[in-house]
Amino acid sequence: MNSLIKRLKMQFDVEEQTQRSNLSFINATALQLPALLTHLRDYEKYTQLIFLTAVDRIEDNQFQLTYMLADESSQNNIGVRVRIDRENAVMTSIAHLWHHARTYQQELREMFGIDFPGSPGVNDNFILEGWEEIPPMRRDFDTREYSEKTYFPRPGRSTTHPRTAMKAVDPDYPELPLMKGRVK
Amino acid sequence: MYIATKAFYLFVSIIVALVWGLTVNGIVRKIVARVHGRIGPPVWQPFIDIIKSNAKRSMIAHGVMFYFGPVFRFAGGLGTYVFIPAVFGSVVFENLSFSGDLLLVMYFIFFGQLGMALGAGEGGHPASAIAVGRGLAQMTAFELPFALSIISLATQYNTLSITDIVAAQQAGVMSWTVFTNPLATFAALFALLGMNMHSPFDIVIAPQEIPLGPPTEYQGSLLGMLHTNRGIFVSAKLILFMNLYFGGALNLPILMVKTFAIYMLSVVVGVAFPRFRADQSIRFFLGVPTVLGILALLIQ
Amino acid sequence: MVNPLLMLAVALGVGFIFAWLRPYAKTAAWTLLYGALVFGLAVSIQWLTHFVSGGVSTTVLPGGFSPPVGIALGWGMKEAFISSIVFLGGLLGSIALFKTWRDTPSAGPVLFLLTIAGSIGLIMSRDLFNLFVFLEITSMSTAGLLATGRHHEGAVSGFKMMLVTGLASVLFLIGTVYLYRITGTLAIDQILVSPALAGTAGFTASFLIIAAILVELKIWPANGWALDVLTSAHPVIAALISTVHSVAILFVFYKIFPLLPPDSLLIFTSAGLMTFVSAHLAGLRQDNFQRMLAYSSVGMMGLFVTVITWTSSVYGHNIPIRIESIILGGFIITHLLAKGGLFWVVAHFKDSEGNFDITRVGSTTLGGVIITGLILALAGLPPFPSFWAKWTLIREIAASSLPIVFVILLGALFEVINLFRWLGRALEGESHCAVHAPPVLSGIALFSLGGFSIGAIFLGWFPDFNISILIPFSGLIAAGLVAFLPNRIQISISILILGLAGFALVPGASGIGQAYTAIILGSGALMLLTKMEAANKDKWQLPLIVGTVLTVAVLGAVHTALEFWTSWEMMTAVSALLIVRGKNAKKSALMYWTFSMAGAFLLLAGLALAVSATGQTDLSKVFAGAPSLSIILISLGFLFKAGVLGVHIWVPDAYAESEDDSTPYIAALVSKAPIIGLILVFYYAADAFIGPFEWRVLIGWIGVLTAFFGALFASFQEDVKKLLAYSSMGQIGYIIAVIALGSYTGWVAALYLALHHILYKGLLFITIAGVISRTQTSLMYKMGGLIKRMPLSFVAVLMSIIAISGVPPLPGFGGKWMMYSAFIEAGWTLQAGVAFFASGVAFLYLYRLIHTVFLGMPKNEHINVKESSIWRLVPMYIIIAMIMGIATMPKLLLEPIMNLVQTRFPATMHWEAANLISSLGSWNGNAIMMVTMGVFMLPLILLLFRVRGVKRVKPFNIVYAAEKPERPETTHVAHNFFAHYRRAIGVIALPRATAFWRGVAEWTDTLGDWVRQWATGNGQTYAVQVLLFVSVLYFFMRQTAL
Amino acid sequence: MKSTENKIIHPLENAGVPEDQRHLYCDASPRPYPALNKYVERFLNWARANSLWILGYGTGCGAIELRPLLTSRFDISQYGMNPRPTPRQSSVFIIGGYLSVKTLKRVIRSYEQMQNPKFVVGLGSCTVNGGMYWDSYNTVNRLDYYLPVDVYVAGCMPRPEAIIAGFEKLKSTIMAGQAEGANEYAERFDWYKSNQKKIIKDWDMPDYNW
Repeated sequence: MNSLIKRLKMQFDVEEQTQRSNLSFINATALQLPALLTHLRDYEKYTQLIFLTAVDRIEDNQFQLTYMLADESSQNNIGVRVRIDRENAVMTSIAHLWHHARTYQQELREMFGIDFPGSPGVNDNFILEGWEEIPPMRRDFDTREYSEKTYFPRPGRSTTHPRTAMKAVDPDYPELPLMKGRVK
Repeated sequence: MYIATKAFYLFVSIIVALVWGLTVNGIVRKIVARVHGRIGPPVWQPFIDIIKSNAKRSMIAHGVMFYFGPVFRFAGGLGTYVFIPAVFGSVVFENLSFSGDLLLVMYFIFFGQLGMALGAGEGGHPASAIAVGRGLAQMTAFELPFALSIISLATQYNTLSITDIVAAQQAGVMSWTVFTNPLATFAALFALLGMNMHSPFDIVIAPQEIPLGPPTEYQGSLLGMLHTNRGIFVSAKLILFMNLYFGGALNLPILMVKTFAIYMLSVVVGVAFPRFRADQSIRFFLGVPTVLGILALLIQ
Repeated sequence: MVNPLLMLAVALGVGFIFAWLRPYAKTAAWTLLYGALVFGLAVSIQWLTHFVSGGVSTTVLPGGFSPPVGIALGWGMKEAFISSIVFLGGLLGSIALFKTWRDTPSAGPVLFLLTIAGSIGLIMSRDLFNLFVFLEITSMSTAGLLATGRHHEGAVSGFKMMLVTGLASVLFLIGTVYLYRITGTLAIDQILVSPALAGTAGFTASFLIIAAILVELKIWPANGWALDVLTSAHPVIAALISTVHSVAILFVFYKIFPLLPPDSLLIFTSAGLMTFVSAHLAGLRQDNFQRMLAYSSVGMMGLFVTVITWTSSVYGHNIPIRIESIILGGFIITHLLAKGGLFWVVAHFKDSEGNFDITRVGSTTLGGVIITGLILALAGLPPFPSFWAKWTLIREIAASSLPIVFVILLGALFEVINLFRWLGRALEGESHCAVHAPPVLSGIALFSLGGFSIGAIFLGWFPDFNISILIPFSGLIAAGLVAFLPNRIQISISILILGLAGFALVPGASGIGQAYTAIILGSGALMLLTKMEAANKDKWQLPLIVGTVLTVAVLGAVHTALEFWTSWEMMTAVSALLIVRGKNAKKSALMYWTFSMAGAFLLLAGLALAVSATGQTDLSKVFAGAPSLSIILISLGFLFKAGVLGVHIWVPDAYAESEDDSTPYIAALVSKAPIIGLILVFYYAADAFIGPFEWRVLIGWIGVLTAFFGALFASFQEDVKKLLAYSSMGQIGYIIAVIALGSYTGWVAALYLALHHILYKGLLFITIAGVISRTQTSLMYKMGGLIKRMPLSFVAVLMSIIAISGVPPLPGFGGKWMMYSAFIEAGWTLQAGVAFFASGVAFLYLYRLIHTVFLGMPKNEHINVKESSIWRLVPMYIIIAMIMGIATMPKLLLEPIMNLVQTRFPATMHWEAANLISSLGSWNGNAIMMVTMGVFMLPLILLLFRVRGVKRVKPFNIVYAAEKPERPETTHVAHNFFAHYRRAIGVIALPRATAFWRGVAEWTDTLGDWVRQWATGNGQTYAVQVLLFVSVLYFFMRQTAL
Repeated sequence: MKSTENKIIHPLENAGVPEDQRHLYCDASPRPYPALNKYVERFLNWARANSLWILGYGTGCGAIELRPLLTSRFDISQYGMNPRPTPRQSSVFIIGGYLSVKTLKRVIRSYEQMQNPKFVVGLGSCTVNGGMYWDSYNTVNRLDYYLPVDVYVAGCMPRPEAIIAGFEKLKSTIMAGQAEGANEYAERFDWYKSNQKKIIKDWDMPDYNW
């Protein structure tokens, strides 16, 4: 694993962050990504794309994409993290490297609004049909408000938050700030 | 006067066959449930189902042929039954067997199936067409051993008249075809498994792969008619087999016992085996059953 | 009487005068030229009539001295006939050449006259050295003619010709010299009686002479030069060489072959046969029409040699004049007029670059008719002279030597395949070719050919032939003559023609044949009604349909074997022409033609054998006394035509590729021809059931297997017409099987089934043709849901599929019931099982037919499709009414059938009121109909109570796993409908027969190619081949002679 | 009820269906069917209640609880109930848990393809008020705004016993002649349809799926 990181560092401008002996993450720039993934796939035996996912870093006004690759022979995984601009969320498609990446990209397009120009069928419906709001997985989308506005909530509903309920049973239950601003 | 009497007898005969057929179906469902370790529906559940189907207030039809499909099917069942003498020597249950012989009965079975297939076809559901394709293909296969068996019988008794065949078996239990011509009987019993469409040969209905097949689009009274037909058609088939291979019946109780016993064959096989694929089922009938049929012909 | 010598003198004289006169007085020169030819023709014909009316042959002594001092010229009927031919060919050829001669001055006309004069000399001379002189004259003049063509190949081929004929001349001269030395005379007649001829020296000398003539006659393999000559020459010159010159040399051969001992004749016969077969085999590979004609000419020469030597070996020197004139005369006339006509066609249509495109011939209707006629004449089809020649020849040979018959028929098969291939190409021209004037000259040739033939019939040369058998031919012509009239009038006239033909034919027929003829004509007329729908695009179609119906019908009205064979050939030809008119039908028509012709030739062999064995002409007596081999051959012929398993591969393509409107006639009517044939054979042939082996049982098995595989193949078709074609194949299989049973029940079933097949197959094809014309496709998966658009057509198809499948109450069940009863009665239980399986498999394709076309999802492009036109619906519903009528009252139909069959077999079924009782069971059609109606009405009435609550919904309102269907195309289950069945038992439905026949075709092709390569195009090689040929021939001759 | 029979049934627009496919769909709107004579209807209701055929459409996690019902442990067939694979023949529609917008679309289509009379059983809290997913961006909160529900069985998930109790309740409702959801749906068709269309934005089906 370490030698791999070393080799990568010689060729690419990457930072690494090893989590376990068989799992590392490296941070790369969006421009480098296709070259880096191609290199990993073709020269380093990381032939499998396990998933491609996104995190909304609304604080940094960025999306973080994680491409998780696996080397099946050595059971090593490597995750490549890329940050892209949140306002103009466009990323290079990797559907030509892994055919199934188109599905992930279609999902990200729908749920986060990240565009992957050239990815086959990226604008087709994935899960949502006829969604008209901002993409629902963006953190500035208020699902509760949307739900109350749309789905005829049944009156008389009461919710007990797990923390409150646990507090009643166990006074030592930690008072951690969970999901700021979401619980009433 | 003669016609009126005949019509009345026919009516009685049909009602008896219908009720007995549905009852047998109910009993079988109960038996299958017990084999599964379930309690099972009441024996009269088929009757309730038919009433329920007819109690549907709304119905849809895809066209005239779709509407006629169950009519053809039921007419096929009725026709098959009325051309078979149900009880040997009985005036009431002689039916209209003087119109034709065994070949007529064999071909009249197709009447209903063809009509139903056409109705299902107009329904337009892909599963209906697929199931009809399967059903016809399987039918060609199981009709072969059955036909061979019938031909063997025809040469054995030198007649195609069902009444005459029954008459020839009245000398005692050992004169039944099942003992005088066991090969032909077994070939035909294999064919019966296919005709009854219990598993492993239920490739037509196959609820888990092609939802119900031909009747997918049928509902309400149309479906009710199909279920009614199931009663009369089961009776007809079982009575035919009883007449041909098991010495016929001299009265109704014997008829009930024998037909029930014949039906149990399908049930036992049905609860014991999972479903074949379409091509496996076809090949099965062209294998051992056909060889049995050919042997029955050659050994004659 | 004009002295025949004058012809020769005038021709030679005019030749010289012409050359001198031409620069000064053109018109006079030409008049002289043609005058000489007309004079020759007139003199010959005058003498011919003189001889025919009983004149005695004479010997002309030009020098006034008798042989051996002077030259003797023979002049008799044969000479007069051949010289008429020569002058006729010369006259027509010179007319064809007139334009060329007028435009480019050359020695052509002179050489032409010289060739003719030389040929006349060859014909008349009975002096060896004189013959040599004339041989040289003709050889020089033809070589000169070739050179006048002023193109390189012509000159080269002329040189090759000189090379080879020079070699031949040398041989001839040496032989002549030796013979003169031995016998002391040059006169053939004296040499023949000379005792010295018997010795080795005499034998060798005679051999050299005859070998030389054989080389000149283009016997294989010493014929490469002739092919090159005939290919590269101007077509008219080629015609001259191939007809006039060759016929003259043939006559020389005819005169001198008795020089050799009779037991060596077999060698000549074999050489002729080899030439015949190899030429046509190699002809298969040609893509140059003129070269194909060259091969055909060479083949013809081989046939002539065969005929001459074979008849002589059988009859010695007393060949019956009738046989000789029919066979040799027929072939020679055909050779002259048909082959010459085709050469002239080539000349007529050659463009300025010398290219010939055969499609131009068919660009006009008249051109098409002419080339069709010429090719049919050449192929030996009625009513042309070669047909009579072929029949007589085969009948004569069959009496003594069956192997020769087969070899000749094999060669003839290659020939007719080849000819038809070219005909198909020619007829293509109508659609996509600029219009060219029709070849009038060839038309005249064709017309005179027909005239000869009809004349021969009227002269009573064929006492066993009734002129009424040619009614179809006149019907065809009559329908063709009115082709310019508006469509509906034309059809009315056609129906009238059918009616008149029925009036003429039906009373003369008897028994089953009478019923057959009437039924075929009736159903043909009924089907013709459908053509009223729209104007005809193809002028040929209606006449051909009329011809097809009539030729099929006339089969029932024949009385003699010759009549039967004539109608059979006419039917084959006309139906093949009907098929070839389809858009892309060239290939399938060729396949149809090939198999039909193969069947026809088997039939011919069988009939010829039977006729010669029994010495009878009447069909009933011929069959009654026929040896079992002939019965086998005849029934094999019928089985070929019926398209039984193994030879079925033509069936689907022929049906599918012919025009939609023509298919019903082929499927419903033509397919009945072999049935009536089989019935006639088994009806009359007393011994057909006891052969060396159980031939009948074999046919029975073939029948049921055909039924099974027909149904199976039909299930896997995507094209609706192919599906119906295979279905027909299956139905014919049942009929054949029950005919083969040879029992009362079986035959009643056969006739009943055949009649039904006409009804419902006609109905199906008419209906489906209507559907195809509305939807513009014949692929079933492209249709669907048409029941809403074409409900009446749906009902028609529903009726016919119920009828076909044999489901009660429609009359198909009666057929099935009798069929199984007959099988079981006869103890054919396994066959009954296979038949039952087949009828089960039939459900597959029947359901597929009705489902994929009428049920399921309608396609967007068919949303505005209309119901078939009234002109289709009326015949359709008339047929349906007939089907329903038969279903209710089967007795009306069955009783006449049973009475007919009773004349052959003792009855085993009888009626009790409406109940038909067989030995096994009973069938009451009337009661079944009533009961079915009853049990159908009961649930229907029950359901009608609920009809108010029913909502009629649209196609896409289906449960589709809670989705909505994407498109009709993806929702309609149609393509590869029985995939699971194919997986289960499709392995036995692999196209093995197709693969087998394809293999046969490839092998034949390769063999033809191999034979073709003998003609290398190199003059030296040709010379070596000649020498080798002569040496080998000598070797063989010595073996037999000594 | 009598009055509704004569109501003019206006053809539906079917605006969601592509123009070239509109001829493939029936455009009639549903109509309520009046009950028959009281005594006849009582008999028929008995039959309906004792022959309940289930359309099992596993919309959510609740569907897992249906398996023990069908098999030997609880054996629902003893009550005359049976699963049917096609909505055409079913009379009870079991909504097995939470509904997303996407599944709701299919549920509506299937419900409309069932024949009158038809009954709906909502299974689990999700059908009642959205359950634990109530504030999700795509979970339907109240089923009865989209389909007429006859019986709710609350719980997350309800045990098979609870479901059987629900069916008993349904049976008694049917026998009492009060399970007229299908007629209610037809009568308040516009209201239901507007609710459905409010959340199903890309309505690409015909307005009533016959």
